Amino acid sequence: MTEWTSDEMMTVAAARALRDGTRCFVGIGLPSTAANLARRTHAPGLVLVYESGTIGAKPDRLPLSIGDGVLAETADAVVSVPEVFNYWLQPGRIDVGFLGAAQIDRYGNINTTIIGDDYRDPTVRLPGAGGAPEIAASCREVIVIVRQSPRTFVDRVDFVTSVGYGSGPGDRQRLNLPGRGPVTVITDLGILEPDPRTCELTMTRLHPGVAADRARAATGWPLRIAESAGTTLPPATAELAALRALQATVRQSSPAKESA
Amino acid sequence: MTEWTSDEMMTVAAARALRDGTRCFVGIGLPSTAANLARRTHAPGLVLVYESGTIGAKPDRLPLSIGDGVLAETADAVVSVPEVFNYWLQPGRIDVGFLGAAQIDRYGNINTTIIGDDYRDPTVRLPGAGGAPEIAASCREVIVIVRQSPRTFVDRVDFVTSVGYGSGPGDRQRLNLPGRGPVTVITDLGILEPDPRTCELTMTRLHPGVAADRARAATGWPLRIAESAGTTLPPATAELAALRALQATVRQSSPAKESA
Amino acid sequence: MAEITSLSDAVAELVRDGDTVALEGFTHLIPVAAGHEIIRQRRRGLTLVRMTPDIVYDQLIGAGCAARLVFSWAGNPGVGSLHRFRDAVRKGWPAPLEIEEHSHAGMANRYVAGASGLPFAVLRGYTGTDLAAQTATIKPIACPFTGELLAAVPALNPDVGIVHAQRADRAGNVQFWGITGVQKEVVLASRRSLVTVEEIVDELAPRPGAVVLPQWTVTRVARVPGGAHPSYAMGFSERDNDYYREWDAISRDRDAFTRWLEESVLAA
Amino acid sequence: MAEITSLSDAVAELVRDGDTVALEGFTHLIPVAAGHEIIRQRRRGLTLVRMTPDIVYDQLIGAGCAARLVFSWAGNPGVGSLHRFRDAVRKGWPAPLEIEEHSHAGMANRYVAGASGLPFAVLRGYTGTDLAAQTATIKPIACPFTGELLAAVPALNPDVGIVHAQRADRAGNVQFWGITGVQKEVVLASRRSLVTVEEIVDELAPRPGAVVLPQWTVTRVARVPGGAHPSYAMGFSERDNDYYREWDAISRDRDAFTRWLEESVLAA
Repeated sequence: MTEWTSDEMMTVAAARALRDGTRCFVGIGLPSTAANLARRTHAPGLVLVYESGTIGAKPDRLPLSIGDGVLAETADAVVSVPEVFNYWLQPGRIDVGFLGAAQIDRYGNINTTIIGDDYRDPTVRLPGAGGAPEIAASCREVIVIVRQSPRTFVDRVDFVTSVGYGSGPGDRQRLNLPGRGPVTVITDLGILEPDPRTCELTMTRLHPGVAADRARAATGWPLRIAESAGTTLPPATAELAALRALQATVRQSSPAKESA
Repeated sequence: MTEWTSDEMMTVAAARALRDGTRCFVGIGLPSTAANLARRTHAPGLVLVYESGTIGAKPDRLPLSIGDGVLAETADAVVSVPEVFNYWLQPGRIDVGFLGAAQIDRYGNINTTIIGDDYRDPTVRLPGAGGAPEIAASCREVIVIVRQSPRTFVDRVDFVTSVGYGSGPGDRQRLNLPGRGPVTVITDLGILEPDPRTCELTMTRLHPGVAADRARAATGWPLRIAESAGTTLPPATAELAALRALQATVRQSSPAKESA
Repeated sequence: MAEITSLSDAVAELVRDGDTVALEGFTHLIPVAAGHEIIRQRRRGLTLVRMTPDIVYDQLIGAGCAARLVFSWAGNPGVGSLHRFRDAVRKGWPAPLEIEEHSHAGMANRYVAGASGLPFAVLRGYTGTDLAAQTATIKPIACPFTGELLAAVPALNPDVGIVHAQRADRAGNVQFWGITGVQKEVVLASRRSLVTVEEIVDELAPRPGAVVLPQWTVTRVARVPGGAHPSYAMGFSERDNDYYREWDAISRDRDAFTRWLEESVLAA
Repeated sequence: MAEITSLSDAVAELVRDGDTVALEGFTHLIPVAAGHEIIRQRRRGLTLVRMTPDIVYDQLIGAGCAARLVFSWAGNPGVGSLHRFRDAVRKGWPAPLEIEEHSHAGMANRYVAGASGLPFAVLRGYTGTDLAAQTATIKPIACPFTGELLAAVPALNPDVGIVHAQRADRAGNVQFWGITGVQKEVVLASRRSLVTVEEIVDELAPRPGAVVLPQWTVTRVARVPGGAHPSYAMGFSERDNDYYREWDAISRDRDAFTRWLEESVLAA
């Protein structure tokens, strides 16, 4: 049997979550790796849209940044940054928004702004919003990919950079947010989905070899694990080979660490 | 001495009003002819902007329409129609707006919408606004080129499609219109300019051979003729030759009548 | 998702009686053949939207397809008036025509708002003119930061947006160049869209100034060489200026128009 | 009207203490050399504007040029945090740094409003987030037609807009292609503008995807080959990913940073 890392399992699981033909707004780092893996495996018709304005990019290697030249060279269309937000993201043309997070809470709200309780004097200053608030609002659905730990999976985010389900059922409707919100959160331990009744993120799948207690210990709220929760199918040989070949394209073009 | 028509005199006078290097928003018909004549005579560096989105067009023949291919082929940049209005006209980047009129009144207001006093049941339905209201508002100054007759030069336009000086001094400021308004009106009989005190269009120049009474008779309000009013310099041989060569380019490419 | 079909199938599937339909193309690339197909399929009660209604809209109006016109400049460019449009507005022939009138800047921004998923757009426009009093879709709006008053216009989101382009590939990705007008905006703003093209090619080679619409933004593509006549498709055809001039005489007279319609459109 | 000068003359003439200055370039074509020239000329009290403040803004902040930062994503892309930015925000070293924080969509629309001569822009943005409570330049606005509430943001009109482009001609017309970001908007929105270019050519041959800025929209052009390093200029250079990675260690430590500044910028 092939060996794999938990990051590889996470990336493969995220790639699987993307159906072929889907229009996907991709952030750099793990989302971009997963989306490019999907394009190389089961979803060759995946449409990748990057906030740099590259629509339908078909990179033959992993892009090193959101504005990598390979995206412009292979895109169906390259548009300005205002246009990508106004004409392409805002009207709900994108099926899936693919986000990372520094913190995510039990209702799928995302923080990438500050750690601490004082915006003017934070414990940690994070990069900020970027495209995330409008991706989280406007895409038909959102997939989050993030490593699971008590520091990251918190009861309530210190700062709502991007809205998930707010404080629970009905909040997205009340806020008039057009998209469905975060339907899947993929971590290195398993997969979480919002409970259809309470909107609380609930573990619906654990990756092979991950015990329920480990997932609970990595979560900053009393984590519910669905009774029906199964085990993620381990990465297939072909998936792993494709992922490793993809990551090798980075090492070839530069030794830069690919994550943000 | 060369013979010329009053339309030729008018077009030459309009061309002369354009200084070299000026950025000029050009409507089709007489304004386009005059602007292209200026480019071929004293103002080779005139920047022609057409509402079709062609910026810095350098046509080698008279364009037959506002969207003539020769404009796109020779422009510095071709932009979308929303962009030409939003990024180029609206912020006041254009020095001179060059307009025609179906009716113009003593305060330089322009009507291209309807003749008659009932918008819902007009005597004559005209084409409408097109780009004119915003050209008249946003260009640093406006030049109007129009044949003079009592039907056209009216005391008060039936419909204000594009604002000149409204009902007199201070109106443009009150309306917060950024440009100076119509600084010159060029006709087949002479040239009118707003009186600096009253804003009323006043004849400041008559074309050669045009008597003051004829200009008065062609005007629907008691036309003031400036005491200092002189006579327009007749078209020079070179101007006439350039104009006729320009118009011959139309006859060569098509027999269509070039005016709107 | 763009399906490549015949023009008649595309119009039959996309355009319904009572729809709001926008045919755009700014002098260049006017989708005239698609307009004629709408006439042949005898659609009725349409709200027709177009910045510059010209000959093809005169024809649609004269053929009785339209109940309403949303526009900013209605004329026969370089020639004069639109006689079928005037007859419909003034005499209600062959059907009464309501109008909703804007400036070019207003119409262009209404499409931008429509393409952007916004309910309205803001511009410096209409100030001091008589248009705002006649057009309910022009309202004042105050800047929340400076208090300055500007004009607001509501988004245009046609049921069907129709444009003509130079080419598409076999997947239905569309490419056009030259004067590109508001064509991208109208396709993105519309619920359904039809693009007629000069040719269908294996691959869309990049071109200076070209706009590409990915196939998933277009509902139907139909190959209609010359589909912009009497306007032009840069690189494929020249503008037929005689046609514009000759239209004046044909359109002045109801009988001459009706004969033209029978012979040139309905019998085609 | 664009004048072609040296980079040092251009910065000396255009950038003044206390100015609002925007250096744009979305990953591609970042005008880094111009930023270093601002550091060398020891400008102080600047309001720095940029959607994605990255290494060059970390350097400007660390060098003490900035009093205020208007931004939407501040990080070292693909690597991590901006340590000079963090140090200025949290410890006020070498000078306190006020921040005004938006999302990308908000910043992009602020430039669009600036380029359009409008006082504000409207977007679907910020709803439900904590940003609006911290940022005075985000306000609600109601659609005058539907009543729907949206977000308004004020126009950005920097005193100086600075971008890097592939080339200009001898008259100062500018051309750039690839990922074009918000560069057109920032030049059009700014009172004065500087474009550094890889090369100056006799004629700007049309290119697919190229944006052209006519010379009368640009104040100064300076030829600075490699002026986007460590970012890239498509067709001229590759992104120097090592530089981004190595910046992390240099910028973590005030002394290491100060040494780097002396050796790599001030002595250059």
